[in-house]
Amino acid sequence: MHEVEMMTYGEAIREALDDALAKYPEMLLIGEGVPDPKTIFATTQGLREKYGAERVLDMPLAENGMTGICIGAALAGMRPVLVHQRIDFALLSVDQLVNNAAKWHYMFDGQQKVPLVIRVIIGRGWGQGPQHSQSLQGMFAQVPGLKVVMPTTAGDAYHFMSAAIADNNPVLFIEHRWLHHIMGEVDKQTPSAGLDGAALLREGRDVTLAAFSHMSIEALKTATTLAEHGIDVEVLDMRCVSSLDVQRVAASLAKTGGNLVIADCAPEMASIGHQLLSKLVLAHGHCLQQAPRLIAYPNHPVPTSHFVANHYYPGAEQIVSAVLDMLDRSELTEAVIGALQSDLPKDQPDRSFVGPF
Amino acid sequence: MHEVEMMTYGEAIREALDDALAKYPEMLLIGEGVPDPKTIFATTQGLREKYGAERVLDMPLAENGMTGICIGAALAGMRPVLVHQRIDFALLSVDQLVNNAAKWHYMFDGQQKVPLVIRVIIGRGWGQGPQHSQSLQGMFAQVPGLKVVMPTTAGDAYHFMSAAIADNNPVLFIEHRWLHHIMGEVDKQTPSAGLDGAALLREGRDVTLAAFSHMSIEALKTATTLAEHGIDVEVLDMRCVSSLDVQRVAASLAKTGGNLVIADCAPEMASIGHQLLSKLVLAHGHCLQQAPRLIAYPNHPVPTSHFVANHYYPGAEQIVSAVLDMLDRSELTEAVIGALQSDLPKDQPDRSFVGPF
Amino acid sequence: MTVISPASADLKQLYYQMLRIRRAEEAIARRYAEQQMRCPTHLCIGEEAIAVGVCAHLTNQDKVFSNHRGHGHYLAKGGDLPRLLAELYGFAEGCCGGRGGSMHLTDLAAGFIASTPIVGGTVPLAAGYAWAEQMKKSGAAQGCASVVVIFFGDGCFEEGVMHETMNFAVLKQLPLLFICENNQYSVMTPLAERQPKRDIYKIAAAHGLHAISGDGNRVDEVYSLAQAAVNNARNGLGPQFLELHTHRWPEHCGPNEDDDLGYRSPGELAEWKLRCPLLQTRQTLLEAQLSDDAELTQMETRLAEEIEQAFTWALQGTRPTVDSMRQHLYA
Amino acid sequence: MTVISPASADLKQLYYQMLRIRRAEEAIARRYAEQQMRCPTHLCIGEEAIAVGVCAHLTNQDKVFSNHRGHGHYLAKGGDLPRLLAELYGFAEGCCGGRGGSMHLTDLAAGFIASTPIVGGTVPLAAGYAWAEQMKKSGAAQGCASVVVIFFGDGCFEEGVMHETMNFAVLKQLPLLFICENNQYSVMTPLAERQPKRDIYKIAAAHGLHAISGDGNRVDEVYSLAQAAVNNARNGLGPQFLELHTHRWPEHCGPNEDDDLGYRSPGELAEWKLRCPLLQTRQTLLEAQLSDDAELTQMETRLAEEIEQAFTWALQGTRPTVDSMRQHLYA
Ligand SMILES: Cc1ncc(C[n+]2csc(CCOP(=O)(O)OP(=O)(O)O)c2C)c(N)n1
Ligand SMILES: Cc1ncc(C[n+]2csc(CCOP(=O)(O)OP(=O)(O)O)c2C)c(N)n1
Ligand SMILES: [Mg+2]
Ligand SMILES: [Mg+2]
Repeated sequence: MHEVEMMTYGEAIREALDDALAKYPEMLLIGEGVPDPKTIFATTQGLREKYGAERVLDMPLAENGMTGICIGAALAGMRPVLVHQRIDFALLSVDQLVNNAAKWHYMFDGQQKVPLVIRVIIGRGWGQGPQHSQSLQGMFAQVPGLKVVMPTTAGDAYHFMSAAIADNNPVLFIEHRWLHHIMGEVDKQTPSAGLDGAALLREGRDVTLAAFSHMSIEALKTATTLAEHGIDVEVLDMRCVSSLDVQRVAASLAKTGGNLVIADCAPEMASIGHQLLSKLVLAHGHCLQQAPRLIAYPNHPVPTSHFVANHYYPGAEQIVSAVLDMLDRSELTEAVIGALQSDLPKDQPDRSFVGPF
Repeated sequence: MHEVEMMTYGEAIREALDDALAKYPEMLLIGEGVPDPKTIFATTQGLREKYGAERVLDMPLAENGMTGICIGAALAGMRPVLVHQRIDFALLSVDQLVNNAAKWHYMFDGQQKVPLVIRVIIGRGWGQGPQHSQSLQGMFAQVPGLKVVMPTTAGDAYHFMSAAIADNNPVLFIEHRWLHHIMGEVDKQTPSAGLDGAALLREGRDVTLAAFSHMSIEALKTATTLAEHGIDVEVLDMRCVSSLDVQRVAASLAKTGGNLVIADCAPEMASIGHQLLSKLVLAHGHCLQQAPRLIAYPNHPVPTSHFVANHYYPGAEQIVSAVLDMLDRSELTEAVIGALQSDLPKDQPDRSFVGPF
Repeated sequence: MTVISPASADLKQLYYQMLRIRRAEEAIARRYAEQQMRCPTHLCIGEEAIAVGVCAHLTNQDKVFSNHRGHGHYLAKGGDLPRLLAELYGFAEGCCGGRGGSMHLTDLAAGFIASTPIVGGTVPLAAGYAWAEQMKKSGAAQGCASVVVIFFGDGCFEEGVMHETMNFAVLKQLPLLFICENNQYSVMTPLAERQPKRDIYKIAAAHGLHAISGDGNRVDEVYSLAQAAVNNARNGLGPQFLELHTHRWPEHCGPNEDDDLGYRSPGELAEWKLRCPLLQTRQTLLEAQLSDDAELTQMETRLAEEIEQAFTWALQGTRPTVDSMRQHLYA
Repeated sequence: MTVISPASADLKQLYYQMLRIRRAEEAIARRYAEQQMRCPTHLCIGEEAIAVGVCAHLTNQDKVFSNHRGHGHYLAKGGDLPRLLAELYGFAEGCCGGRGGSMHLTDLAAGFIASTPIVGGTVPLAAGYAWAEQMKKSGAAQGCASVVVIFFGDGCFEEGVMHETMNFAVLKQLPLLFICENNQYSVMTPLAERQPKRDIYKIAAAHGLHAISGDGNRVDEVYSLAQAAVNNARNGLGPQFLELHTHRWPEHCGPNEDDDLGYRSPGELAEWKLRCPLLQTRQTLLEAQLSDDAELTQMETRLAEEIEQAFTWALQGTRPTVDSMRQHLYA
């Protein structure tokens, strides 16, 4: 009988790291702050004490070099998990990630492998500003040889992290900071789904909502509220961004009559949603009933000021508008959005999340 | 009366640099090899002699640092043009390009500007292999604040380089090494087109061929040969990759009855062609007559061995097949491809181009 | 090395500048709890002597680049206090229009070009700026009229871009000062987990910089080391490097103390507090009878007023409009 | 420093290894004109003493990482010659299956892990490998059983990743040898346009490495410096750094001479040719009567045969199939 535990997304990551450290003596967990008192938003808590300072360690501020060092260790048989508290810092290591990690197995004709996980966190909120809250999934998802995942649920966080560590390839594991506190079911016994496929978060008949990471949460919120108005939205979480599950979206569209809304947490011009839509059209020309919608951020950096940053991020409201407009039910928009309204400042995911962080 | 000169793409770049150095005393031209005897495939020839070693100079092997140094110089009023002989080397400077150059004007509320040009060359051919022949336009084109252009003709090379240097924003200027030797008309007097819009390379009624960089040359080749068989292809050069001219493609499709073939010189998963197609569908839902085609490279690094690298790159033949298939004229494929056949090894753009380079 | 003490009037001025930064940051820390300054904020309390001792030698023509911990550098360089506070609140009147918050400061009129929070990000920019200044001035008889200063931490020194920038700076003999604020921590990670035992400034020296280390908590020492360094740079002697030892008192990011977290050795913070740059200077001023209690109290009053007024002004700021958010992507 | 000469038998062996690299590369250069080796190829003619003098101390358990100019390192470490040549021709039998060409070599059996052409790209990898070896061995009584060597050039030293890697290597006291082949050029750009006048190895020393410089054209000197360095690394004394001065004879990339291009000072190449590492060693061998013309001729014959056979084998290689091109994107 399976034991299903309830835990937060952040705890699920900690669990996965813990279990993997126990399972793989060759696993290393390294990153700025990994063993410090705040332990990467508590996701590495207790691990140094449990597995020792040789395997769970801090590192110098040298993102490119340390990525290369982890690649070298991986070549020698280790399984490093390298953590950056912000995905923005991974931009310093694009050379090693793209030129080496992603290509190594291929360019050495399969003779060597790089089992490496890079954990990165999208740092929205509390005035993180232009350099500390970028969404770069689209940029990294287009690198052949690099697997890029961005799980949304606690269950996926656990299983994807486990699968990423078990994988013999470099995997970029993207967390959205606003997922960390969300509770979900983790069933450790259910074999990991691997690192493939979209997840069906909610079944529906009227519209297909293909969403990414934190936008899947917004999509679910929308779906719940819309259901009260008799509108039945199917929510797909497109969690594997470097191998988009186009097939699954097409199947959903067959059911929903070709009504597609895509919601990504990235600027429009950087959205992997474009790739999803394009692949869909290339492979399934006539699957769309009408012009689809892409909900994404504006094409400029995130300003720090919370007065405007709050308006930078689209959420459930924008999804509602798009869905209702598509179904020609715009008369409901006001009512539905009213029901979604919250008095929480938009630069905090929940009350417990206060500055600074 | 305008004087129109014939010159190669490479010469056009040299001319533009020369003219800009004369025009802007604050312009700098810097890069590994800029003043060496080979002068970046002769594109910087004679410029050090003419403008002095202070303005035309070599640099240490330090791509990220030197990009930051050029940004700093730009902030202080200079107009640096930084050259990388391979676009691959720009991966070492993604931090400075994305975190600083692209965001600076925005994040300092318009008070400061970064007039910086980064010239990068896609190094296909002669066994350049996995780390020296990447096509990264898709990755860079998705960065808000960074202008990315990849001109195809000598005329555009001249005017885009001139406009890029005059521009007060960071511009990534992507050259394909196989364009350098191609002759074209340069009309210096015609005011520069700026850094916007697609170019109509050939008018046609039957199919819209939206192509990028060197693929536009392949597209033109195709169009010429297909014309002999009564098939009339319109070729659009999508030269501005960070501000795709979707409107122009839509207008063309209205004429060609919604037959679209996109041809990009990049792996499929990294292709900016996806963004083009997606934007088209989002903005002009019903503009496509049938499933469009995307011609791109396979999703893995380029192997060095010319035996297989030759098969890595799609070209006119693949475009022909797609066009004829789309028009239900596949019976012509063999004849047309036969006419396109050349005995030139596929790892050389022309006979004069021999290894090593 | 012999420390050439600043003149008495100067020392008083240095004290005043340090006190101004301290009181301003204390006020920020106090008000931060109101949850209205909604951005990451790195205070430099305990480290004021460095910004003040260095910037004392800079004119408006000289430029400063800084990092995430930039309030002190900004104020010492003459950056506008009310606009700094407005920036923290996210108002349009902020020095960055509210777009940057604490980690993105600028005051071009004061020659404070920019601070940004990607560690190491501004280091090569400072060198590029200095290079441009040098080119503009080339032909000038007596070295460079203006110099550029880059402030950074011990953690930053680990980034490769430091090495790339030092190499170029020495190659071109740039009028550039590298000021390394070695507070022994990168966030909560002590130096020993990040760097081997050896001196940072000696690496700079091996690169060919004029490099020296000193006590970053003694403003007189910083002042005289910086004086020599600024003069050298101004006179065309090339880039200079100061490694200055100091300690941050509050938490890495945020308004609170965090000694309870236990990442500092026991007693470490307390010991550094005894070596408070303000305390030490105040003692000198009183002992040498350069000042007295009355004058010091007067300083406090004046500063309290200035800071209060600055907050009042800042809090009357206007919210940037949503429309304005779209502006200035391109120049 | 005192140079402990290699034993006589060793010197002959060192000469033979250098000669083997020289003759193999000359043969490559000769055949390159046939336009069948269709990949960028960087020859190390003139620099053979470094690869040979260092690798002489390495066992099969020791690992080597290299750069774009890797033939010499590969051969000196025991890499398979026929498979190197097949790689240059792009055949499936190449050490990299034809996927890499000259700039991507590997021979895991020989402990030659990899060379790649992004300058600096392999530097941190070598450190990571050494770190892993150290962890695997930790608890071993006598330091590290195996050491890792990274070969790189003077140009590479300018990359920030060098600094990041040296810092980590010293921090963890890795069993790692940094071998800097200072040939004074990066492509055609002389050192003086890229670095100030100061010693590279002294920067490494300031980082805390055991660092020293030497004559890279004297194989006996390289041999003895490397002996000490390898022993130190093996005995747990931490990372070692050798800056070895040398000169590349052919063009940067390709089979030809290029002295006509004029980027070297007049006479510079000629002077370095007089200091040919082979010539100098041959003189010693003959003068000290450790060898004679007959034996040297015999060496030549043996090598000519080996190389001829290697080419014959390589040229019979099979073309990788288009299907195979798609394999191995993921492990
Ligand atoms: C490239 C990069 N990596 C990591 C961080 C996260 N971070 C912000 S401040 C900081 C500590 C920097 O330490 P130091 O340079 O010594 O400055 P200090 O905070 O001690 O003044 C770190 C690691 C960052 N902002 N940028
Ligand atoms: C990151 C990067 N920048 C630039 C180049 C182009 N490049 C190839 S080899 C080389 C010269 C390297 O010089 P050095 O390290 O001294 O090695 P040498 O060729 O002299 O042996 C350069 C600049 C590259 N391959 N990678
Ligand atoms: Mg610090
Ligand atoms: Mg060199």
